[in-house]
Amino acid sequence: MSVAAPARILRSARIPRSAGITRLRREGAIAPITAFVVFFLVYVIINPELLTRFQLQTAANLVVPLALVALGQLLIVLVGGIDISIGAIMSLCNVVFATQLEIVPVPVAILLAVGVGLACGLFNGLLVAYGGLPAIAVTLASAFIFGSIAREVLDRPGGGITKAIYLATSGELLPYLPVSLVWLSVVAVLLWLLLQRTALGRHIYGVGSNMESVRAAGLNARLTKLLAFGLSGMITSVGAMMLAASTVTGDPRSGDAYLLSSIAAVALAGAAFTGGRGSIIGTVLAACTLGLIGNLLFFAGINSYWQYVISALIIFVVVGLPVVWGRITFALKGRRS
Amino acid sequence: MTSSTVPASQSPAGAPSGKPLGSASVRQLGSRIPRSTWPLIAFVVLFVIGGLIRPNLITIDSLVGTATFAIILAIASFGQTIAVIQAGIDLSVPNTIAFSALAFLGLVAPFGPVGAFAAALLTGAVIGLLNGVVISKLGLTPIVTTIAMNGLLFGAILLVFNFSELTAIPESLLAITSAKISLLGVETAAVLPLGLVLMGVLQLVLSFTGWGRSLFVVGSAAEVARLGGLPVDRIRIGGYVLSGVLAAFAGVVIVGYYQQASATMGASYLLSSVAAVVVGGASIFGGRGSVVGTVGGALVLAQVSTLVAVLNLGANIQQLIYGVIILLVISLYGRRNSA
Amino acid sequence: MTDARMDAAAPAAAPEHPGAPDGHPSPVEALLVATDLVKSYGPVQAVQGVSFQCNPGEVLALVGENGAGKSTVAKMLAGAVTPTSGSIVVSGRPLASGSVRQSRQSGVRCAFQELALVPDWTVAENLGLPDGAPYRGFSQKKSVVAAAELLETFDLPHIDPRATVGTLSLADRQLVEIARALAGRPKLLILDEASSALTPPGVAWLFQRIRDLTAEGGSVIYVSHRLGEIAEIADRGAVLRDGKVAGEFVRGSWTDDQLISLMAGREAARFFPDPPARTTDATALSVTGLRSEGVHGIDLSLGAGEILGIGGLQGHGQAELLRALFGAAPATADSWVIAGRSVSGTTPVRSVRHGVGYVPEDRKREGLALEMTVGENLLVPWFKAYQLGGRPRVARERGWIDGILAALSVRTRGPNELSGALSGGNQQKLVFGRWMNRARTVVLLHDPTRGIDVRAKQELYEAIVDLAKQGVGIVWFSTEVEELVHVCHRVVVLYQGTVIDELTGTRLTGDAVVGASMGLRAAA
Amino acid sequence: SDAPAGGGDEKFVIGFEQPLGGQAWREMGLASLQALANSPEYKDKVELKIVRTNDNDAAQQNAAMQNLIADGVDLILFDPASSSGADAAITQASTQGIPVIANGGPYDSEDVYVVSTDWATAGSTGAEWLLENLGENKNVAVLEGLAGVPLNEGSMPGVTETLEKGGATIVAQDTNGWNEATAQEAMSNILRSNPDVGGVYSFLTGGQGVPEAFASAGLPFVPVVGGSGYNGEACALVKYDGEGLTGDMVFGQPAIYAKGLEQAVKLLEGEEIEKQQYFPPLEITNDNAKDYCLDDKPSNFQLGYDFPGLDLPLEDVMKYYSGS
Ligand SMILES: Nc1ncnc2c1ncn2[C@@H]1O[C@H](COP(=O)(O)OP(=O)(O)OP(=O)(O)O)[C@@H](O)[C@H]1O
Ligand SMILES: Nc1ncnc2c1ncn2[C@@H]1O[C@H](COP(=O)(O)OP(=O)(O)OP(=O)(O)O)[C@@H](O)[C@H]1O
Ligand SMILES: O[C@@H]1[C@H](O)[C@H](O)CO[C@H]1O
Ligand SMILES: [Mg+2]
Ligand SMILES: [Mg+2]
Repeated sequence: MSVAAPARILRSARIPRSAGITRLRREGAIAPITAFVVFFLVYVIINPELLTRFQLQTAANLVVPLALVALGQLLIVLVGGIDISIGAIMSLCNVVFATQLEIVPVPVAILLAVGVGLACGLFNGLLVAYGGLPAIAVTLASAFIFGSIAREVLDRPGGGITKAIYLATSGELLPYLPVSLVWLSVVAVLLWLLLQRTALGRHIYGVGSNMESVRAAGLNARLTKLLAFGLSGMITSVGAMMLAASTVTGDPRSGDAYLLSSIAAVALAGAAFTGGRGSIIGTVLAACTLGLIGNLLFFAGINSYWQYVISALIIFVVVGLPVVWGRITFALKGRRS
Repeated sequence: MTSSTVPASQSPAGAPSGKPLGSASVRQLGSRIPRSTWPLIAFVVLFVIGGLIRPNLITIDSLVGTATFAIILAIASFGQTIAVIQAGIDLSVPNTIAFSALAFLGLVAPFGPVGAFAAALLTGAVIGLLNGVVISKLGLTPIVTTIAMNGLLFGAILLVFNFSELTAIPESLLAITSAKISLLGVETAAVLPLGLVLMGVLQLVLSFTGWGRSLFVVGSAAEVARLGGLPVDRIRIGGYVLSGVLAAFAGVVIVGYYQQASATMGASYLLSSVAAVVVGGASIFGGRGSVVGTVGGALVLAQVSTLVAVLNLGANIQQLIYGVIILLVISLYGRRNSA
Repeated sequence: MTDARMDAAAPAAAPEHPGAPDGHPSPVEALLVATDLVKSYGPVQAVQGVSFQCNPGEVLALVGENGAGKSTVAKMLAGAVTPTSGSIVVSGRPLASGSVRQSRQSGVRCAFQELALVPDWTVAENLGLPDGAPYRGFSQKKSVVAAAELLETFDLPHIDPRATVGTLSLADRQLVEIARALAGRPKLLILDEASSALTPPGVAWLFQRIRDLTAEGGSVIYVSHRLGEIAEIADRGAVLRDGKVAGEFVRGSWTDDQLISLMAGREAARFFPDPPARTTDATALSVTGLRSEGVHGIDLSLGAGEILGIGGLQGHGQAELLRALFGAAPATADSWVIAGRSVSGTTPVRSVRHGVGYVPEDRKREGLALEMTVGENLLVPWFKAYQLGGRPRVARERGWIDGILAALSVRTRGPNELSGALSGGNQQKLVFGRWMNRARTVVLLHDPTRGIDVRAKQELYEAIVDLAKQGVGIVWFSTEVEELVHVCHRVVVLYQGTVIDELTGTRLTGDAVVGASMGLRAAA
Repeated sequence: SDAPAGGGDEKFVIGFEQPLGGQAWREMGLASLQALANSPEYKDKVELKIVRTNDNDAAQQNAAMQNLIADGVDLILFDPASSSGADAAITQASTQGIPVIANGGPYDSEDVYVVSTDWATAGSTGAEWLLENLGENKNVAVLEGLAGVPLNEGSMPGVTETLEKGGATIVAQDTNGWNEATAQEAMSNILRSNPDVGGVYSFLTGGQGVPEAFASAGLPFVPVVGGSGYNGEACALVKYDGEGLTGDMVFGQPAIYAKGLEQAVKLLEGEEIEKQQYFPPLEITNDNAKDYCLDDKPSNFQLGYDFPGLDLPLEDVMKYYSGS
């Protein structure tokens, strides 16, 4: 037995690539990735034009805000919660950004928007982590609060978004390379580094997996949870700014649509709503899939009302298949062994 | 050495301020008073506050008025309660409501009120069955399943129904919902007693039948139920079927009371049904909850809207205050660890 | 309240209590001084003024019945629970209580009774993450290497550092938990029933670790119900009863009976009842070629009223065997007969209907609905959709419920107390109790005496024997060889998922069981 | 934009983008649009491409409009999800010489034509009517539509200003969410604390909910402004006329969509059309309610299926009504 051990140390010293795959599988990312690839192929077959510069940019600007908010939702789901107020947070950051642009320099406006997102996240986080209240209840209430603050800040669409800002966020960096995708990648990679390559990131997964164990291990479970909420708020604010910029307007109701769609994206990403499992890549690709179904139907010439039905079926199939497959293989193993 | 017991409040320095000192005693109290009465107490407090602001708010009629809107929300939230008790959630309530309402109106002409009513409940049962099967047999999480189902239903509503052919609402339905009746000399809409009776029946089922209790076991520890030999899947599916039927019932009641039906008529119940259940003292993690509590939760929500209306601060600020009061109420007894 | 008898028995070790309420650490050499510790959970007085001390290099045992307060004391030392009052002084410095981190930093580490590992973390993450600041980089590679080395130094090479903890057997999880506590080379190591899921070799391994630690001047607080282990490893000990110190003892100055009566507060002797004489040779259960995850073709035949012991080392298929027999895990068999009924397979629902009962391994996850009352937890298998439930049902079944609570002397404030408020051992009793006097033909027991006190064990033995007397066939997997040898008619020992040996009569000895577990088939 | 694209057939390809589907108002608008497009006069001239998007989401509307551009339509009609959220698509369109018409609601941009109801007037006309019809009691309750939506924010300031200038006092406010049920609940809440209001202004909804609230509170009716043109509102005026309900339902006809199409075709045929066209809302009062209340239609049947000068027959419109 112990003879085998040094060998293991060697093996583990250079973790085989399969370890990454294993982690992706454990985090439920395989299915959404596959789904996206299939979806993308279908899309390109039905509408090769997608690969034209113009359509790429259109598609990118459509999915990037959703992808970012979905990442914000993912963080909350990872610590075993759910954020009903995420749409309101988005609206609030959106209008703060848009209105501040009329008064202060762009970088300051950005900082303010991110700050507001952080504040909203911490507000929810404090009540959940230190107040011991369920996330769904807290965010249900704070959704009303943030939403009405947003409408106090800006009562109707408007604000100081300029052409320049549009180009800087939603234009093209290089031909065929929409800027919005670059910003999304930056956020996604940073978040990935944080979740996979820092202790705090692992704590976040751990807290969702079993809060009591994390605390018994001497880690500050509550602080970790609080930080996850704050981080989520910041990422949501980035999504809000991307939305404001790509629509060239601030809008106090712009976030409303993103509550259910962000949850749906996280769901399609195969994350566990009990916490502790979920992947960034899966979430981003899930958001792209859901965000583009409407487009696909348009080019396929199908009544757009079908998109509600089709989105639902995709979620059922993509999230359901791995489970069924798992059962089958398990049953088979049971037979064989 | 003689053991000296020191009052709980006197905790040593350096202890984390995580749990407020009072919480232990709060929990003691909570354990003595049944949870389902907490929201009712909260309602009474809010009702009295209303009276202090506007004396004419503390009349019987005012109470009945609030209770009427509360009971409609409660009826729409009974299904949600069942789902939450079994550690699930039913986010397809909104479009189950709309679907059954539209189905009812569409079918009154061919099948008559009773037939249409039965058909509407049946649609709810089928929706619930699908939710239940996907959740327990495919093992998808309830949130995912029911959100997807809600979307699917909206598409179906838009594709299936021809709104122009919805016939007018049958008298018999009006008679059990919006019609004024007088109970013990109090004038009230028929929907109020209807809802209270439904509450009574459901509470009996939940507290005093084997099925009801099994639902709680499944909700607080599914694996325990399974290894105890309970038919977990059947219990779950049954729960979602009942949840769907109750949402469908709510759809018909809403048509009767408001005499309105549209594709988006359920939308507001997505969050408010969850709110009523949570404010009603159920644990969103399952294993705890009651329909009596849910009625209390709905009463609290309705009373809060009555209160904010009094303030006349403008619609938007009233929304903010609404949120704040909800937050205060749930922080009173919504703690995850208070059993 | 210290018991005079025991002090007399051990004058040398009975310390005149230093930790005066003002909390000055008088004797320089004392590593830990706990003074007047009190913990109450609302109305429940878990610990009511416990004082003791622990010197460098010594192993201090904490013993007591279920619910005596051992874990609560352990948790207070570990910082997981904030004392209601009292002081803890570690090597002269008062321990700011209520923070696990604080305790860890001042060299106090604990392996908890209810394991404190994160299921979705890998072994490496569970070993590596708790140390160091949260705002630092973390590399899977490095942590796996570190973990592998750690497991190597602690001689646990069979545990894969990359495995997700949730997938490990309870015993392996317990080993990881212990390794994590050892990793910090703690000044004070607290082991709260850390051996409860370990088999003899596992315990031997643990004792070696303890000796290494004490040799370096570290101290160990050892909580266990296994008096044999206490006798072997403990230098001194304190007996807890009802949250108070009922007495103290030193190595060699005590007998099982003394200790037991001290725990129980009355005379009680430790003994194993003999298996009852079999009245019939009817078969309750028989299966051939049973296959499942980790079970590779097992033939079993269980007679009515027979107590069949299952022996073997953790991870050789005992848990899987029981789950398969109950239908909790998918399984197939060439032939399978339950209570005369021939079946192709089974599910928990069918098993219970056919008269099978099962006491699972993990009481918290699989055994009890902690938010529900004691009474309803006993009734779980007996809820029928269309029958009464809830309080009226509990009231109607009051006789049966009280009977069980009495027979197993469960410490509870009654059928309507929440089962979550019971101590570990008392919870364990409920999981067994629900199958008593319920017309079972077969009851499957997964180490039901794990982590329960001596008196409770004897009550459980009696209960098991009673079941057998009523003609119930018992399949009993135990990690305590003694139990198998004394209370079972017959013992089959599993090795790598198959039956390696079947022991009866004269061949049924402790050595034979242990030997077979190691894979050696004793000569007939 | 004179020679229509799309190769072979000579039809104008016209895209219509509508967010927030599923509302009676919007379904009826689409029905009237399709009815006109398929009328003998237009059948051979136009091909419609209708796109609906979820919610009131400007991002989706933008993408959908850009998809229409990519698909090579000759002109885009859209009901703005926001008064400024479609600039990206509009810029794209104008660079490609595709005319864009904001249809239904207003839109602030030099680059678009507007064919919309004059919602601002809708607000003040109602307010003025209320002032004229108020009795001694000048205390009024105000129900907004949906806070934060341009339509609402564009009109409400005018409403409150007109009311207060006219000597009325706003004693209670809430929202009707453009939903009769919400209107009824909000009004009942208000009546519980202010049973003595002398009049009610409810923006673009509430024609049924508000009277119901008075009826169920057993209070005498007061003058009520409010309505999005549901059949039930007209019928409520008829039903309660005896009991002294005086009401004014001011709403934009959904058939404004058809009007948009008419203007679009004119434009594509090379005619000059006015850049900013605002049409007065339809007003139903006790005097003309009988002409609008359709007894054989349900109360949530949306009126305003026709538009002055188009003469769309009900049965034609009905052919296209609702999502099928
Ligand atoms: N993951 C962490 N990140 C940052 N600081 C931490 C972390 N874990 C522990 N600490 C520090 O150690 C202190 C004690 O941590 P501990 O885990 O005991 O939680 P606590 O604050 O004591 O209360 P509770 O355990 O109830 O959350 C914390 O207040 C914090 O300052
Ligand atoms: N969280 C809690 N809430 C209420 N009571 C509790 C809680 N934890 C423990 N208790 C009570 O405190 C007493 C001591 O429990 P503890 O777990 O320390 O006993 P123990 O000696 O470890 O027993 P065992 O040998 O069964 O583990 C028991 O009566 C138990 O019911
Ligand atoms: O859809 C909205 C609302 O229904 C309102 O009633 C009128 O304007 C329409 O655009
Ligand atoms: Mg213990
Ligand atoms: Mg702590």
